Amino acid sequence: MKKLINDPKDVVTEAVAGLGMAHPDLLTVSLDPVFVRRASAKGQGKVAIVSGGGSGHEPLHAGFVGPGMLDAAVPGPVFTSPTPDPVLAATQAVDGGAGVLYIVKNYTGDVLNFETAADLAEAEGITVATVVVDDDVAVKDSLYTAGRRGVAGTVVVEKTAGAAAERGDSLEQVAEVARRTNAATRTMGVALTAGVVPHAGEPSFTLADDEIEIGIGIHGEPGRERVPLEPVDRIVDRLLGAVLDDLGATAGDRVLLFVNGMGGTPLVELYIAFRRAAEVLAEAGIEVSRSLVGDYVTSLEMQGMSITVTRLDDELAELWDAPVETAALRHGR
Amino acid sequence: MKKLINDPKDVVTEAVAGLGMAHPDLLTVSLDPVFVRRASAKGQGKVAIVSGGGSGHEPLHAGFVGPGMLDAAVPGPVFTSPTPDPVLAATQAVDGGAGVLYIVKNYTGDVLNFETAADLAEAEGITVATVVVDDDVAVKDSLYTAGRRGVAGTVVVEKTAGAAAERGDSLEQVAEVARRTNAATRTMGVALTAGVVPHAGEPSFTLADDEIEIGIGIHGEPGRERVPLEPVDRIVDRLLGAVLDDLGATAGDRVLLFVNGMGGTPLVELYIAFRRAAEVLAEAGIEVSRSLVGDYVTSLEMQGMSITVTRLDDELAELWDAPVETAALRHGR
Amino acid sequence: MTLDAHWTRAFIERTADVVTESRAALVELDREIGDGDHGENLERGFSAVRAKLATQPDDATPGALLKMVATTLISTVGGASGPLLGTAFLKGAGALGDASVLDADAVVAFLSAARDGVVLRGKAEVGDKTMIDAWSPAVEAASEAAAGGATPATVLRAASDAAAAGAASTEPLVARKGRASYLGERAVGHRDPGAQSSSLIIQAAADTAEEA
Amino acid sequence: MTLDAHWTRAFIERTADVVTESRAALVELDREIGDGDHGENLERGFSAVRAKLATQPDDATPGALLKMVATTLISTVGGASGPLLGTAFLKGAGALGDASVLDADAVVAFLSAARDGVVLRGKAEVGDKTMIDAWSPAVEAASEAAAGGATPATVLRAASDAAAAGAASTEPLVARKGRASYLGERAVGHRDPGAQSSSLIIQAAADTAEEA
Ligand SMILES: Nc1ncnc2c1ncn2[C@@H]1O[C@H](COP(=O)(O)OP(=O)(O)O)[C@@H](O)[C@H]1O
Ligand SMILES: Nc1ncnc2c1ncn2[C@@H]1O[C@H](COP(=O)(O)OP(=O)(O)O)[C@@H](O)[C@H]1O
Ligand SMILES: [Mg+2]
Ligand SMILES: [Mg+2]
Ligand SMILES: [Mg+2]
Ligand SMILES: [Mg+2]
Repeated sequence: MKKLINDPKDVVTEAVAGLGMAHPDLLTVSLDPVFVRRASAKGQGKVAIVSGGGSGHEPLHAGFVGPGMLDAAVPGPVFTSPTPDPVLAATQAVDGGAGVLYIVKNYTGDVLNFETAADLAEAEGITVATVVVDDDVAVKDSLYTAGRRGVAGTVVVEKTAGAAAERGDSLEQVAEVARRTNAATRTMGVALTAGVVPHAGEPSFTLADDEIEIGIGIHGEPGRERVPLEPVDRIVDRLLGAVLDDLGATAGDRVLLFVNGMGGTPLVELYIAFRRAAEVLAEAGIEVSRSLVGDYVTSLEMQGMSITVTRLDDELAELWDAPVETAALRHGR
Repeated sequence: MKKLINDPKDVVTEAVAGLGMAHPDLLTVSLDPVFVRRASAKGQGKVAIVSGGGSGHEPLHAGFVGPGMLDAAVPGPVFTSPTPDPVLAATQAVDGGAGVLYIVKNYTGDVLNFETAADLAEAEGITVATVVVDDDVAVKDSLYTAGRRGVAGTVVVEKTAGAAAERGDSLEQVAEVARRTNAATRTMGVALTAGVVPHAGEPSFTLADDEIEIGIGIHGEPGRERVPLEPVDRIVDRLLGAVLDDLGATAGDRVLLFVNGMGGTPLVELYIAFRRAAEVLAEAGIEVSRSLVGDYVTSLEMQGMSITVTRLDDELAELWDAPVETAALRHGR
Repeated sequence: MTLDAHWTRAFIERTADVVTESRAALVELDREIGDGDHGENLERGFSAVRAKLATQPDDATPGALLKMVATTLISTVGGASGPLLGTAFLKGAGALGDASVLDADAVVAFLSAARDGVVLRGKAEVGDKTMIDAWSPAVEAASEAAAGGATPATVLRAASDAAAAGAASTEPLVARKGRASYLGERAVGHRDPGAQSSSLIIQAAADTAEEA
Repeated sequence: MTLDAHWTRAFIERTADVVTESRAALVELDREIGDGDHGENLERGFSAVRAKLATQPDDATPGALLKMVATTLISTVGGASGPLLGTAFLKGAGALGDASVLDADAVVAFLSAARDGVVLRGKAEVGDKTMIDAWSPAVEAASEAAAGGATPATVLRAASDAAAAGAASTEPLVARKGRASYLGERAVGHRDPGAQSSSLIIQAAADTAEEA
């Protein structure tokens, strides 16, 4: 295992400490329990948004804390949901009296731990609503799985919900925006190589030199199938085909197209993939009216990418465009 | 070789096409010859800034085209300087009558090709000034090398020069800001693994499983020494020690601290490194007054990082803070 | 050994030891069909439990000690197993009330409440390839043994043997809950890490009960 | 063969063929002490040259044809070798003026101007482990042969042999220019890719001259 780390046990706390040192204008970090919150005073009367989950997906979630997006993020150990305690502490730190929205990716651990945190917060008199993100079409949503996973679409949900909270929506309204965004969002990913969890020291899975995993999850969970390596245009066709099918996108739709890197793939490759995806959408008569390309929801140093499509209506487009100022996403003036 | 590409020959044009499709509001791309320019009309009377070099270092340079930074970027083939023709075409496309500054990384190929382009542009009546960036302290600047290489510090030079051009400085003044920024900037890098050039198909160099290369260049050129893998705190101490020595930084200095990922290293590791670097600077009485963390000057999927320090005076700090809106760097309001 | 507070402390300590010894093996099982952190998660939890055990009042009842295990696991393990195992201990401890010594029926009540707690939170059934596949057979074997008049130690041994068999029984299964459910057929041939660790915990209880 | 425009075309075509054949070997040399693109760069350049050759007027002089090579290399190769080899051909072509046939002195003038062009742009000296280590001995051997009254073809053969020896002589050297200069002692034992390709170009000239 080759990594720029010290002791594997200190990866999360040292990285969070570094994050705080790098962005003192944006963020304040707590190291015990571990959570990250906006540096600015909490907005009295503003709905606060808290997200979190296992580490190893950076910049998700802490990179999205700041005006226009999250109020706090709770990074767990690498690939492991945080416990309820830091979630509760973050909740108390950012609650401004208007309630707190939890944005939770659909993994058993995240769902259960945030559920407990919500119980504890309610016991302290804080109103909590929870929206579970499950955009990964690689998993068939059925009785026989834990349901679809939450992956890159989480960024879109955090952005639109963050903008809704910033403009003064109520907790119920912000939750509704988050749910609506999730319902309009689908993602599918591919892996070329596996990431290495620091405390495990070995790759999470093994692929042959000429093999790729279509439908990979962001913890290296397997997907739909292993196929031989093929030109990226064919890979994009597979991922985007599944995404559009599931979303039921049709000619005339306006969408956000988001090509997300898994951590170890160079940006130049993501733009090559974006090109193909944009071409396919153009042929289908679907308008790419917003776009995002880069490493936003990663899986350590995994090589691979995911493609996310969100169907936009006027309101979602406006919420996407609203100003945001975080370590990892900034736009609007 | 596992990459998300089609034919290796098409990597650059397809990626540039994708870049243009992803950021139509910011960029306009030309595919023959290959260059990228701002989408906005050229600023009459504004000094234009053109940079470029081999591809494989994304987001450098095309990711920095936009208001507040570059007017055009000229991406060559992977790791190969562009020829004079596209540089000339880009120069003609963005010249607004106030002259054009070339920002060139110090590699023989880049220097020679931009030199020829400048001759051709001057022959067309366009005034060109050139600033060569050479921030890499790994290379001893002596008669016996091609001189220090231009690496991550290029981003800082492009940012401050871009801000100077935007506020209306003359060509000579913009060039002076660029030269002054370069003189105040030092970088050193480390590699854990090598990148794979698409048309070569094999890693550019080989490191043993427990070996790292201290002082790596951004094309995989070797550095000062190969040492056994060690904790990142020790690696940071080596890189930062060399940087501060060469810069002659002393207590009371104010600096920009920039931890740059080489492409294949997860963000979480960069923040761990930032933490140590900030601690070392604090102990030395040097104030980290600005910071940047992320993949800005990469070497394909190389795992590794570089540390850059720029000594700031009030003017450079102000130019760094000035608004910028590009695909890869945005700030200011 | 009488199943009193002294036993409870020994059981907790032995569990912590077993988890430390099994850390790598559990990581490996989880790497195969999950995300490779189960051993790490449990070790983090039981190290915290070990540290807290030293600070418990001398007169703490078995129920109080096991409740401490529950809350500590909930606050330190994270992942899916933290809330699930934590709830198991929380409900199990609740079933013991203030009892200072556990008889055979109390052992059954503990195991049964623990299992129900996991089902309540995780909604898994037997055969879903989860820790339930260890807890459920353990509860059944314990009930049967207790009904036949066995000693508490014998009841725990029956539970432990059944849990071990239950953990082994997950190998041919396709998972329907948790992370392994994403693997479909590819989970076949691998043992569920949570079933394995639950079996180790129940085994630690039985081993401790058999000590002098 | 007389060194006329016909020879010039054959020389250019053979060079393009040789570069294609040697692409992988040149990439490999450059991967060892540079950035692994030299073969790719030259192939891109000489493919463009080959395409342009077909469109040259029938009455193009050797100088005009070689100038086309120069400008095409400058506009298509990039990297360090593009401007350097391009300048070599540009200055070499200039030394030929309007001559329709090259005699021995013209061959020397071509090689000598080419070498001087590389030095002008790249500032390298013999022993710096660059393409100069092929061009310089070639110029010297050609001058010597021409002074001794050799035919143009023999002059080119002398130049070619010397360039090959010069390319080989770069192996034990530490580089002082170009990318390989960053390697220090580690460049020792590897042949400079630019010296090798320059030697192949001069060899193509000699081989073509010896043809019927
Ligand atoms: N819904 C569920 N019900 C019961 N047990 C479950 C459920 N989901 C997961 N588990 C158990 O949790 C174990 C995984 O725990 P762990 O690896 O610590 O958490 P995570 O899956 O979050 O990484 C699985 O092996 C399985 O036994
Ligand atoms: N200053 C110089 N003078 C002469 N030749 C040089 C100089 N710098 C580099 N070269 C030659 O260029 C060759 C490398 O060319 P190439 O790989 O195409 O370009 P790059 O180094 O830009 O990747 C070297 O092997 C060397 O022979
Ligand atoms: Mg986990
Ligand atoms: Mg090159
Ligand atoms: Mg796990
Ligand atoms: Mg090269």
